[in-house]
Amino acid sequence: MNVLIRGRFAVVATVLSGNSAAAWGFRLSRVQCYPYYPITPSTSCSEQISRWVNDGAMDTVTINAESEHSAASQIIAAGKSVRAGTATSSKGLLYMIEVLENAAGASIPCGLFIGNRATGAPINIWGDHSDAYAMRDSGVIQLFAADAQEALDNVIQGYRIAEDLSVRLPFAVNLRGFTGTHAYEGVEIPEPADVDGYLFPFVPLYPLFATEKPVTYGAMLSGNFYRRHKRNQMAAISNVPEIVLKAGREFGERFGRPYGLFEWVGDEKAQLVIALMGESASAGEAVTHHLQGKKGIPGVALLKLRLFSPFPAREIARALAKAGTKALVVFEEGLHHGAVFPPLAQRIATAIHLHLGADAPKVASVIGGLGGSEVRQQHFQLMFNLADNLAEGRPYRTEPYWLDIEEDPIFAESEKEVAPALWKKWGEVWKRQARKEQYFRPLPKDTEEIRIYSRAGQGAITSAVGFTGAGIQCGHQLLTVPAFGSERRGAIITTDTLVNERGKRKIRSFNRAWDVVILYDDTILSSPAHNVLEGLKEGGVLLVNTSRLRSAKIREILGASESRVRVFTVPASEVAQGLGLSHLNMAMLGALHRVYEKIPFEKALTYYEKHVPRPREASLEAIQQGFQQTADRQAASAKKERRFVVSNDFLDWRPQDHSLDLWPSALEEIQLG
Amino acid sequence: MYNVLYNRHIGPSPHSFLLPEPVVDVGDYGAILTTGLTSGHQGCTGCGMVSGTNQVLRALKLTGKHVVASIGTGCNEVITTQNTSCWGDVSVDHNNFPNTGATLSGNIAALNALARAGALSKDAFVNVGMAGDGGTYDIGLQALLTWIARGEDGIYVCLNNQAYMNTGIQGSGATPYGTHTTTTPFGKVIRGNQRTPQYLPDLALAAGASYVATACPVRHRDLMIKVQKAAAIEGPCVVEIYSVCPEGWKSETDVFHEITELALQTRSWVLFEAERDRKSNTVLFTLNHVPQEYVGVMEYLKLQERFSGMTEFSEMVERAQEIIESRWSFWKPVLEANGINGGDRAHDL
Amino acid sequence: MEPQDRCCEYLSGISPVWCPGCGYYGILSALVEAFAELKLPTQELALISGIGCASRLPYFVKTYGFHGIHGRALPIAQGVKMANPDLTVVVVGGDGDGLAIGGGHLPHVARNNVDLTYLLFNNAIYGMTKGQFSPTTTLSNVTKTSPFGLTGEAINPAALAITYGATFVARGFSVKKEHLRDLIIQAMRHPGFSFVEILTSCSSFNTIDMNVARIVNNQDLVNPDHDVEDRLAALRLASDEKKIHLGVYYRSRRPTLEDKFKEMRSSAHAKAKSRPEGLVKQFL
Amino acid sequence: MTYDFTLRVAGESGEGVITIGETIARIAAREGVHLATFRTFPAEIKGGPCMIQIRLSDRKVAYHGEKVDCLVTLNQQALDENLADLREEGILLCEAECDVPMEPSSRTAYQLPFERLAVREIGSRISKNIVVLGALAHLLKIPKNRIEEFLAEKFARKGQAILEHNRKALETGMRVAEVKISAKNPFKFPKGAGQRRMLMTGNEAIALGATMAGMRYFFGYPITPASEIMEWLALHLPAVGGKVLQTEDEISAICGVAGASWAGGRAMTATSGPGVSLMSEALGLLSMAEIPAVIVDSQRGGPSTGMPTKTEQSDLLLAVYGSHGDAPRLVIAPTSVEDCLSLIGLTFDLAEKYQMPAIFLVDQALSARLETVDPNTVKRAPAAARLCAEGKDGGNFARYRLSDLAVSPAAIPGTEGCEHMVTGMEHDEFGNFACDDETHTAMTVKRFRKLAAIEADPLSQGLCSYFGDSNAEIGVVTWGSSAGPVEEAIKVAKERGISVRGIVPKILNPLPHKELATFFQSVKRIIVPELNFVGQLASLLRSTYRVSTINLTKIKGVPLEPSEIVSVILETAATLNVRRASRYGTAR
Repeated sequence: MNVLIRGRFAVVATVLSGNSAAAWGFRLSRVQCYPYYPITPSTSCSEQISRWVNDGAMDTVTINAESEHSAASQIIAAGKSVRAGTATSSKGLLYMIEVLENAAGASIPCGLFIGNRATGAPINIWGDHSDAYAMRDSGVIQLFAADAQEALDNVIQGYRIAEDLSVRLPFAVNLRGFTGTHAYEGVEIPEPADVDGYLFPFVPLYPLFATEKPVTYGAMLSGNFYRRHKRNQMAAISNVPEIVLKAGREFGERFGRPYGLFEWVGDEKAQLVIALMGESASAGEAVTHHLQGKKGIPGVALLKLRLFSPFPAREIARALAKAGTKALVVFEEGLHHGAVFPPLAQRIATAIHLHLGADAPKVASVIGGLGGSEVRQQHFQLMFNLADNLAEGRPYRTEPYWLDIEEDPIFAESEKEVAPALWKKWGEVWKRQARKEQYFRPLPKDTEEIRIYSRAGQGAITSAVGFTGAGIQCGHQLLTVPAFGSERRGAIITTDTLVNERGKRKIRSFNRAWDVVILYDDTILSSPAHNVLEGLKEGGVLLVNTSRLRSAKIREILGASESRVRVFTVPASEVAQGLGLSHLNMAMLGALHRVYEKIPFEKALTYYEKHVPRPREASLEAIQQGFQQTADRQAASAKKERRFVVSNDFLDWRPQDHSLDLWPSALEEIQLG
Repeated sequence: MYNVLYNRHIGPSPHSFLLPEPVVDVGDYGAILTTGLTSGHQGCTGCGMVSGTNQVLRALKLTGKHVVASIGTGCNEVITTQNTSCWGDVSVDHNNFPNTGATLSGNIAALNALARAGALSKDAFVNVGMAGDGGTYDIGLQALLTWIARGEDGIYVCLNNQAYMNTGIQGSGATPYGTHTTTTPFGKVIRGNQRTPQYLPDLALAAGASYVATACPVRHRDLMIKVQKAAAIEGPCVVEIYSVCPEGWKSETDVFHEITELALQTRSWVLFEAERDRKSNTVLFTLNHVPQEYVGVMEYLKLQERFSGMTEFSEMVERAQEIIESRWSFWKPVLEANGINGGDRAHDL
Repeated sequence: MEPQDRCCEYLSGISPVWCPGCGYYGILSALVEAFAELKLPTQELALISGIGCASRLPYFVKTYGFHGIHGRALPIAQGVKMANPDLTVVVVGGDGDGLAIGGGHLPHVARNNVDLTYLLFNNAIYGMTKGQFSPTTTLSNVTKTSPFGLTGEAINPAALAITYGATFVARGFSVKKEHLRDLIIQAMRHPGFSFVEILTSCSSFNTIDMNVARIVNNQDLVNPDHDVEDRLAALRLASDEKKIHLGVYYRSRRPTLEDKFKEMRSSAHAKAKSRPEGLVKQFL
Repeated sequence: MTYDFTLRVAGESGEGVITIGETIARIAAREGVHLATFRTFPAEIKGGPCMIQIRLSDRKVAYHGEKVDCLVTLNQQALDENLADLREEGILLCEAECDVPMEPSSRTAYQLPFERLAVREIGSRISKNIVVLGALAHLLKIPKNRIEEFLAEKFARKGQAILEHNRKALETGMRVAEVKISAKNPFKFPKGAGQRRMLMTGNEAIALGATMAGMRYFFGYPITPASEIMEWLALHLPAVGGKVLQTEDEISAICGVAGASWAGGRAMTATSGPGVSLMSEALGLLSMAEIPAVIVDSQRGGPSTGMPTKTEQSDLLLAVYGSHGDAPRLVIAPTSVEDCLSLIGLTFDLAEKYQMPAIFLVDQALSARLETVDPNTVKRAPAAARLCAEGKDGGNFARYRLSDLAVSPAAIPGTEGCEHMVTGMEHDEFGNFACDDETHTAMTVKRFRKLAAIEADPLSQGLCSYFGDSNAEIGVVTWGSSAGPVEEAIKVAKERGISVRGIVPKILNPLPHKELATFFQSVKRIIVPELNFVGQLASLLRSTYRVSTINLTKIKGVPLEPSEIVSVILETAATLNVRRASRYGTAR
């Protein structure tokens, strides 16, 4: 949801990652059986839950399953008696699909949280929707969350929907891997009592552990029984949209955040609409708000789908008709594997064809964001431009477009830009397409951004999350997204933090224009793969942890002038060492406050007193010293300085030459004898 | 690893050092009051598995607990839960083929959760997992062994008819050496099943089971004692039941008893049980039956068509006999302690 | 303060340059712990060394240090001790420095019984120059300069020291650090010339002669009832082929060089005036 | 009244030739007579020809004289070898049995049966030399009681019997001389001529001078001709709290000096050419580690073992440059025994002040010759000390601190807070090894600026002695013991009407550039006489000043003789009036 307004209950937002928010969802839903099996990127959700269980904060039976297949089997078995749930991703989900059929078939309302991640070969650990698409026919209800708050809310609403007597089906809440699961942002955690009032305790319909009425699940049914059973199952899933709306409305009344089947962002009357699901929409929202009402831009809107299975075809069709949409571009992070369109586009196309017939808007499909590829703002500018071409009736492709493929761009002026084979196929379309400049005006930068280059294991994420928490406590909206992959300790990783002061509208997309760049290690300066000045605003700040390089020397290494970058240094390693801390991240946190004043240091300290890692006093001291010892003057060198500055003429001194040439003499050279 | 301890006593024994008092011993011929499966299952005539299931459920009834069965796909499931048929007063949760162990684990967790929530008392119920030899030795082994390794309290019964019978007699992990099956045919070059079975009791003990036993429906007294013990003993217990399958073994449907007796006499099936004392990490092995005189394996093979090819080849029969002797050599200490050496004098206590 | 805490008081802050896995690290820490145990103020300590890996040790210790020339650590130390008897002088050097080029000085400093402690790091190789054989290289160890075997029989430093009349001879092993530390303490407390041969391996160039495993397997401590006064028994221990005995071989008391100079001074006093001017009379 | 009388006593080593010479010299010195002596030693350990020549004069004499006024020979071989040196009117006193070649000369020869007299009168051949002494006493009119007094002192410890023998032998000698020797002798032994003088050899002067300069730690190894220094010190240093250690070799000696000096004492060693060669590596160490030390090099005939008992001046280049690398050191060369006594103290002062090794170059002739010395040269007090830090540096004491000062403060081991490393490796200011280019250049500059500082130091001014008149066109430059013969030669040349200017620099590294430069400007020819083959001082002067020199090189194992120098002077003078384009600058 994009509106950040206080719930009726004064609930203070806490900093949570997407995974932790989902874990809170399970906790608040009082799930009673939580088997788990680790798989990136959803692991930390299960880790959080097992910490709570072992600390006695959550009354749940956890099972250390030996595979996702067993974990799913366990929630389906337990789901017959108690509320059960688990979290998984990618390949794990694929293992589960084999047994999830039984859950839907046996109408077990267990819950899943999926950290969406690419599936299949080649192996890729970053986010896209291919795992969610793989399970779409397993009979499980599928909800998509766009950020951590929605992940938490959707898990709670998931159980409410799934356990509804007219449904009784398993559900899954999807959140994009890393950009969603590992992004840290402010999340309001509802009070358990409130949630209990919204989600009643689990009531098994046909409990196994019933002394008087034993039951049999999973009987073998022949055709006659089987088709009737399946028909009932389909009937149950078709009830879901209505239940979702009811649950979403009640959630809004109770917690101040209403949910529906989808979210319409932008103009009421929108000729050009982009439909998509999940976290990547954050960049789209920024572009939509930027384009609304601009000259030469017909109404634009973003259709953020929440309920994917069952697909609310009628409601979507009606919404598009109401908005008078002429062109619809469906952006999705999954593949069509030979189908007409990838799943979302195919469902939308079918829906609007059936429900709107002739005056259905034109539909084009765009694939992007695969395997963690970045979904940037200019992608949406491109797609709105494409929609504009569709609306004008220009020819367009009847197969998916691709983002960020050099030889297959959306718009191409000449043959040279594209692969010859493609020109042969789509040359005509390209020729008739028009790239309109009004879509590509640069967006305003109303957020400030900080990038940290550090080495894995240096604790950069902990410090960025601490900073985010402090910022939120001061009333701002912050988002921290670490970018890491299968790096081992020591490799260079980045952690980006976005600060939105005005907090009017939640912004979750980066402009990649850094106000502050922080180096946790001065050797990163000389790393060929990293240009630390790239993206740094003119006159931006470069904060370096070093005790041997002076500011002037760093500028010299970077070949940057004083006006290009203001360089600050802090001997963080020495500070940490002095305090016996194994990490220098706390000192760097203090230093960040020195160079970036937007988050006042004193107010932040009150937050840090409660949230710094152990040992607390040493960490707080490190923050203080980091703050004080940041300087842009010469870095004091601790090494034993040479006392006498050796001047050149000292070095050039040589014994005096006394040869005869220097003075007149009457000497004559003669040889005797 | 664990220390091996031999019980001098040979024969079924209701006593166990893990239990405060012995279990109910129905004796040889007493009337068995309880009922097992409701009538109307669709098993083949002469099917040993159904009688095995029946006796297990009767034994569990003796313990006075309600049974919740997590069963895996296989003959036992298919023939007992067709459309609306069920197991009588036993709740059945058939989940899938490879995850009997996992389903069992899920139900045990549910029981714990409910007990923790005060909805019911834990010892009113007993969780039992049942699967065939394919669902136990092959596709379900991972779920089973990790269930045992987690030390969850319940029983796992394997109805071993030594092949995938439900899908038309394909070779499984439990198929004996030399057996003809559709996937291990007795060809001209490769004569029948080349593998020797991997023996579930050894795996279960290695995985940390508290109690392991082998049984056969013909010795119903011994079987029911063992099932009761398995129910009473804390921790994961595994019972493997010899299930005659005329269809798969290509034998007459009325030789159920003769085949089982010959199996015992030729020692190709050995009745024993093993109880683990976790503190001292020792396992007490008790031999429950010694044949009066050792009969050559040929007698056993002759009754079943699946071995017909093998009986022509003396070296294969010798190989089968070797397998039996090597397994039987494990009991040498018990036999010597009881003065039994070879086939001269055997007694069945 | 615990001796260990006071150890770092003796470290100079320059980190050792020895190869990783070198036995000298053990010896350095044993030496520093010995200093801490003896509670010696750093300014009353002088470490004299020649050239070689072992001779780099003084740089890493915060005391007075003299990094002299190859093989001449002992005579330099003798001069230091003569001019400044209150200093506690410790000489460190390798087997090449001490027994090859410097071999000539050992007998004389020993028989002069100069009150100093000589630690000979015996790794049976020239390490600094990267792997030439040294006087203590044994077996048919192939080195860069003995590709086809050695020319001479290996020297047994401890036995040599005993025959040279050193009044304290011991043998330690870099791996047994505590034992080595005690040996060094005894050596420094001994008035007169104390010689400690320290077996150690050179991880880069010689893991054959002073193979740690071989030493560990057949070494044992000198049994307590060995008579340290009996020089022949000490010699037998030192030159035992089979077993390597670790501990104090020989210890006896003899007037040190300083004592002799005091005697000379008193007898000279008896003979003549003590003021320099008194010397002039003989020329008039 | 002026007198200048040269006496030479020659004979078999062991016959007491030296005792006769020493006794006369001692007695003369006590009478205030100026003395210059020269003696030779046989190469053999025992026996072999040897002689001692003493020149008595009322003025300071630098050379022991070419021609001899009175020759005393104790055997035939001595007579044959030395007769040529007897002046025409000279007196020969020899053993009776010798046959004296009586060619027609105005020499008068007296043959006395010393041997027979000694045996018959006193009963042993040993007292033969006392009999000769008695004869000489009569010849030179030396008062008998002076001799008896000296003999009593010298043989005091030998007991009354010996004293009695000596007295009888003396009387016998005088009695026979009265009979045999007629008066007619120009020299009359002076009595009470001046202030009583000290008489000592070069080695003794060095030993005494060093002791007076505060040297308390001597390390030495026996080597001819420097052993006497160690022997004297071994006997006398302990009394003043010093320590003498005879080491196993010269290397151990110089290292002992390095250690003792670093430890805070003034230390010294004395050796000859072979010793200095062995010490060259340590010289480099002393220079690099900036440790003061004094090394006495009594040069002998080289190279290698060479002629141990013969004199030569062939170690100069070794002294100035000896050691690998640029290793600066101080080189001082005394010209006389008195110089030895006074300059050794100055050498210690300069070495300590500039923290560098110093080589005190003497040679066998100077080491061995007896010479009278003005007693108050002994009273010289040490004029400089080592610059030491007090230890207030709080733990990071920079021993080799670079600064505009010539030297950086040292620290005596034992001073609190000044723990530091001295090392032969290139080092930074704290003594830690540092081999980067800037450090090496800076440290080398630091070490060589010392020589420049010494040059400007008042202590090292006035270390050149001059002879002859100042506007001569012929210049003679020499060093060390050759100064005596040059001085003599200049006198002779003057008599021959040729004006010659002589300069003898006593400090050879750093050379006294100003004084030498002005000297070279004032002359047209430079003659450089020295006792080595390649002309080492000449090559030093040529390389430093690029002047052309006329080299007079002699390597006969004996000092230069004035006549040899005069002949070169004459030859050079001949070239003076020949006009020749001057290769150097404009002719004045």
